[in-house]
Amino acid sequence: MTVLSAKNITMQFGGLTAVDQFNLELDSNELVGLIGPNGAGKTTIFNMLTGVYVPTSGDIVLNNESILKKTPHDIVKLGASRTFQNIRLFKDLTALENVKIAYHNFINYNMIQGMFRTKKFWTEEKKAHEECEKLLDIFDMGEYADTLAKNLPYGQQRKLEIARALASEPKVLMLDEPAAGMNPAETVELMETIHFIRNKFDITVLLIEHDMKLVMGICERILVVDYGKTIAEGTPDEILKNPEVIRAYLGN
Amino acid sequence: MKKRVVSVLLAVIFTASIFAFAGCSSSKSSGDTIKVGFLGPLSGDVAIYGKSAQSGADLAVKEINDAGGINGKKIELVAYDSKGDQTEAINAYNRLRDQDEVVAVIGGVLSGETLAMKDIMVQDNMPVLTPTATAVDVTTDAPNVFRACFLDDYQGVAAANFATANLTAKTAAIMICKGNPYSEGVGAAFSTQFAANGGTVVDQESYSASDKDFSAQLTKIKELNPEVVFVPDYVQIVGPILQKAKELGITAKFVGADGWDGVQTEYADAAQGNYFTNHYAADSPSEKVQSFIKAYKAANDNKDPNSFSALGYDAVYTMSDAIKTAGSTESDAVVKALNNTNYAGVTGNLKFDAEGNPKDKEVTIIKIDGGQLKFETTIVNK
Amino acid sequence: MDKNKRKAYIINTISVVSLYLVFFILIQTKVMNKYFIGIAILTCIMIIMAMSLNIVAGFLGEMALGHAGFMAIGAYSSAYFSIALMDTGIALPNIVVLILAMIVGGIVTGLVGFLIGTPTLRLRGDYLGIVTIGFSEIIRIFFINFAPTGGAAGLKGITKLVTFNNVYWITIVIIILIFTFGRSKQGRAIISIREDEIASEAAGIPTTKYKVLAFTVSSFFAGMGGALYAHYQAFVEPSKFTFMFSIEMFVIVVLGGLGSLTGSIIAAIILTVLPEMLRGFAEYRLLVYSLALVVMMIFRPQGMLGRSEFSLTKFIDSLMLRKDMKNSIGGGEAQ
Amino acid sequence: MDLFLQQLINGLNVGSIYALIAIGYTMVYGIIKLINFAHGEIMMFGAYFAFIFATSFQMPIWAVLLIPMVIMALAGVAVEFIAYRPLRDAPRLSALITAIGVSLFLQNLALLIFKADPKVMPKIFPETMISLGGVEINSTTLVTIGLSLFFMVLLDLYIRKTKQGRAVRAVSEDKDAAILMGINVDRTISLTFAMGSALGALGGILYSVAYVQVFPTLGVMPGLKAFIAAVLGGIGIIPGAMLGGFIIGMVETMTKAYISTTWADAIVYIILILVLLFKPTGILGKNTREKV
Repeated sequence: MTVLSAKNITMQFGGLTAVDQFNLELDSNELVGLIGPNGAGKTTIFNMLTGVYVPTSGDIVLNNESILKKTPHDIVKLGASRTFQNIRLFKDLTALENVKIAYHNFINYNMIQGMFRTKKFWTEEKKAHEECEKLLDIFDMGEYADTLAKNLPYGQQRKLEIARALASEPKVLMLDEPAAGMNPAETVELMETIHFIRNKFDITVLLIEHDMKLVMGICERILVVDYGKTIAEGTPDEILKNPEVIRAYLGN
Repeated sequence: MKKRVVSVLLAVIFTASIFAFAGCSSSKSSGDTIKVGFLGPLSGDVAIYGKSAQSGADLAVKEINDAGGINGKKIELVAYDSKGDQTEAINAYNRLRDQDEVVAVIGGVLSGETLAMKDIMVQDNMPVLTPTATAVDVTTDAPNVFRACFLDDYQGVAAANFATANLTAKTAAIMICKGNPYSEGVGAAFSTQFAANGGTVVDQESYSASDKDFSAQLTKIKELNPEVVFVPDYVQIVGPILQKAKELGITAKFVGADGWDGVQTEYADAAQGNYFTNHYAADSPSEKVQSFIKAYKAANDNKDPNSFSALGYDAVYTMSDAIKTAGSTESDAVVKALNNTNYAGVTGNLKFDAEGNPKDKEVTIIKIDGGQLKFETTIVNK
Repeated sequence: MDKNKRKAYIINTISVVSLYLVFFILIQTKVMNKYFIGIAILTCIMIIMAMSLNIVAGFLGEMALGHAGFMAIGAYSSAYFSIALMDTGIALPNIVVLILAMIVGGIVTGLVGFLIGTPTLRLRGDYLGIVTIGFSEIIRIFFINFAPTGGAAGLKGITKLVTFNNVYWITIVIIILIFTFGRSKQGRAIISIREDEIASEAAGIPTTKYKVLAFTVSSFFAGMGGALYAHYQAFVEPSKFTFMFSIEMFVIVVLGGLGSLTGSIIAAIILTVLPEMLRGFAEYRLLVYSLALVVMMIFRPQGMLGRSEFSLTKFIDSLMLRKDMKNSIGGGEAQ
Repeated sequence: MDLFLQQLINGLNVGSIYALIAIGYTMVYGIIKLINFAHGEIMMFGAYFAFIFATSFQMPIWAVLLIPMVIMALAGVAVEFIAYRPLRDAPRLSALITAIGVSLFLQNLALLIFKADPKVMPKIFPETMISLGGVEINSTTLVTIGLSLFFMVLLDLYIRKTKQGRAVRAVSEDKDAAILMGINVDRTISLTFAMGSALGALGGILYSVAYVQVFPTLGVMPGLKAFIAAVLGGIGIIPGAMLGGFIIGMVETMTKAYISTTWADAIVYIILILVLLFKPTGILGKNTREKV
């Protein structure tokens, strides 16, 4: 079943076409990689899929609903969440609070109940607290629950961002270069984590990377973009052999 | 680490200063002085009025004390700054009453601050004599609040009568400061009276207190060419208006109110030949006036007094007479004595009506001539 | 409610009540006269103003330089309401009239805040600051020209309903409400916008809605503060609510620490009481303020308390040298 | 018609002063992205210096104009060095609060030194009435407009034609790239403050001559209006500031003349708010987008 699809999306900035007629279909429980050299338009595609940019033309459908006119937070509600290439955590809040903020839409009490701390407030907050702690535990981050995000080690910050993205209970998780800035050991660990998440939460994962090793290691299907166009699509093995891809990465 | 030290230091300074000043701030009345409070703006934009009134009051206090004080006791004038702000005025008044335990208050100097304090003053039954608060409401429903000056509408009417009778003007334009009750009050009274006298108010322009550019309004007035332009406001606004009017070549006579006092020094050229209503005339032959001016100059580096000083001076004398007559500092007795005041002061004869306003006070018309204030005439409204 | 929280509640309740008892005894024994009571009342009002400003300036992290305008709306609308209510001749206890007037002032101001916030909150930083100055000045000019509330001469004849007794408890209630607001899911959402608006949006927070909410709640409480002010002074004048007054409130929040409610409380107390003590040095007051502001920004830009809260519980614990206290969030309902 | 022309000249008069002051705001904002609230105080001190030189020292006109400009240029550089430079990499809110602090500090310093009551600025330009096509114009007005235009053109030439001017533009465009190109950023920022402050001081002097007085809060209102002018024209863009200044001056005068004197300020604010809401980059500004 298709969870997220992009149909002929194009993005133009002024006269520059950053993404040209891009197509994408993600089935449920897939782990797909999106790769391409620097400046190929990967992040622009990502920003369109998450509602930050509105495509100049084309359509994006998430769970049978067009998201062209949706704001980023609507799209989160519809089941797609993301991380950022340059980690964007709530730095002065604790790890647990970071996750709780993304759990926002599952906490059900209104402002008045919150201000007067009715019973509803306590039960809902307790639920949120437990759920978010559970999520941190899944990432082995329970011990960091009360640590400010800015004081976490780099690798933990990456993991926290993924945990936060999962707190909104998405069907599609989009990771923007999650291995950026990591050493090989951390990258391996991250690969295992991503794999584990996919199975544990039964979700679709879309991964942007230019670290070929990471993508080849875990993705079932890979899309290669260059100059805003898809130049190849297939299994890791197929991609490795594709002459277009080799040309794009290594030049002629 | 350095930052932490600095912040700790800041905190310590703040806290220490609170305690330090809390410790030394209260000084209670002793047996042989009578404490009288004074409230007015002593800092900020309008400080000049508070300071002028205060210097007049100080002079009166000094004279009274030199002459033996009140029933053998010396007067001590405790002056606090209202900054022209209602909240500050109320705090300062509370402090006068509770910390300094004054028996009477001279003040406030401005209408706004006096109105803000009025309710509490009435509750306390504090004998209050404001030298210069001209707004009508200041004394309404306040049996213990008196004032030494005439009211806004009273001088507005006098100015209109002067314009019609003495300047034989048929047309007038008015410029008022929107946002300043004094200016609006005097302006409105002038407008009504001038029309009642058979004149026509051809234009009413306004500006706000922070305005400095009056060219748009004056250009319009120039076009309408009235015989008289009435501008009831304070010197620092009137001066630039007169200057701009001169630059634009407006020939109409400008008439103003008591806020003009002082315009002769800095804006002599621009103000030449114009008139305003005032509380007294410095060139009056009255011995009372001349001795006041002489004493004032001696005490204030040879500076000329203005009407605020004169009113402050009269207010202290009136209050001290009332305390003397009452024979005690009990509020009721002092208020009763104030009601029966009949005091011949620098600014004319002071008697109070039932409201606590001066009865039939003369309005002096002053002409500005060669940088001097010249007595023109006096007007008593019917 | 876990054990730590329960303890925090008990400690804070005890300290609030005992602080009240201290004041009560001081007033009864006349150690504290009307002058000190007046300053205490003003301090309470400034605490409410600073805390409400902190919702926008601290939680949301936006420049709001027009708080005086909101205070003016609260003061005028509540006073207009209470005068009308008194005129109907319905005899209600003072405290009921005051609370009704505060609610009216709060709702009217909140509504205005909502109307102003909806279009303007897509602006950021200094632009928003300038727009709030603009709105606040427009509000002031409006009241100067608006005859039904007395125009420039001000609104008179307001019944003085505020006493130290009622303002103390009202302030405590508002302090608690702003605290609980900050620690509810709505408060968290607003703080997340301050931390990173784009990430907040990506975490599913409808940021525009919460920005407007912060602005509305802030103006709601500012309106309540204004209502208290009007019913304490018994007289309101447009000239009180100038740009400088907004700046003064902003200075309080900055010195206390943007985002720290306890910091706002402490700074409000210091900056209201200190000038009173320094009456003789009035001329130097603003000079010292401004210098303190610059020095603070260069050496300690986060204010006295930064974003942390002063917690009585932790304070007492540290007094008792219990170092094993865990730095748990929400554990110390500070007061 | 004459009345309208007369009002037009009134508007040009105040507009040219706003334009001069607005340039200072816009240059500083362009280069360090800071609303320099203290700019209004720079113009106020400039006016006070001119007052002192004109009255106590009886200096000739050129000295009364130029010496305060030089002094305030140095003062502007000093303010940047002492208060803003330590915060260059701090959050923008901190820098802005500092700017407010500096502004208040200078204002209160002036209050202590010169006291609150306004000083009367002498007429430093010769006074005559000049008749131009049925409209009578005061010579001071003409000199004000002329001097403002002269200095604006001078600045424009300087920025566009000289090496230092190019450096200023380069740092505004991209500070990091400018460093790589070997531009001394610190010195360029100082230069910007110096030029902006000098023009601000001139604006202050012309303002105080045109409207007669010098007082400690002189800079507040014209400063705010000039800032609005800078935003209106597109902040960071020098011709925009000039355009904005003239527009604001004109709008203000025409509102006072034909609509309402008491609402004139409110209308200026409303224009500001509308511009910010519908075209936050101002009349001459280009749109930019935050990078994700």
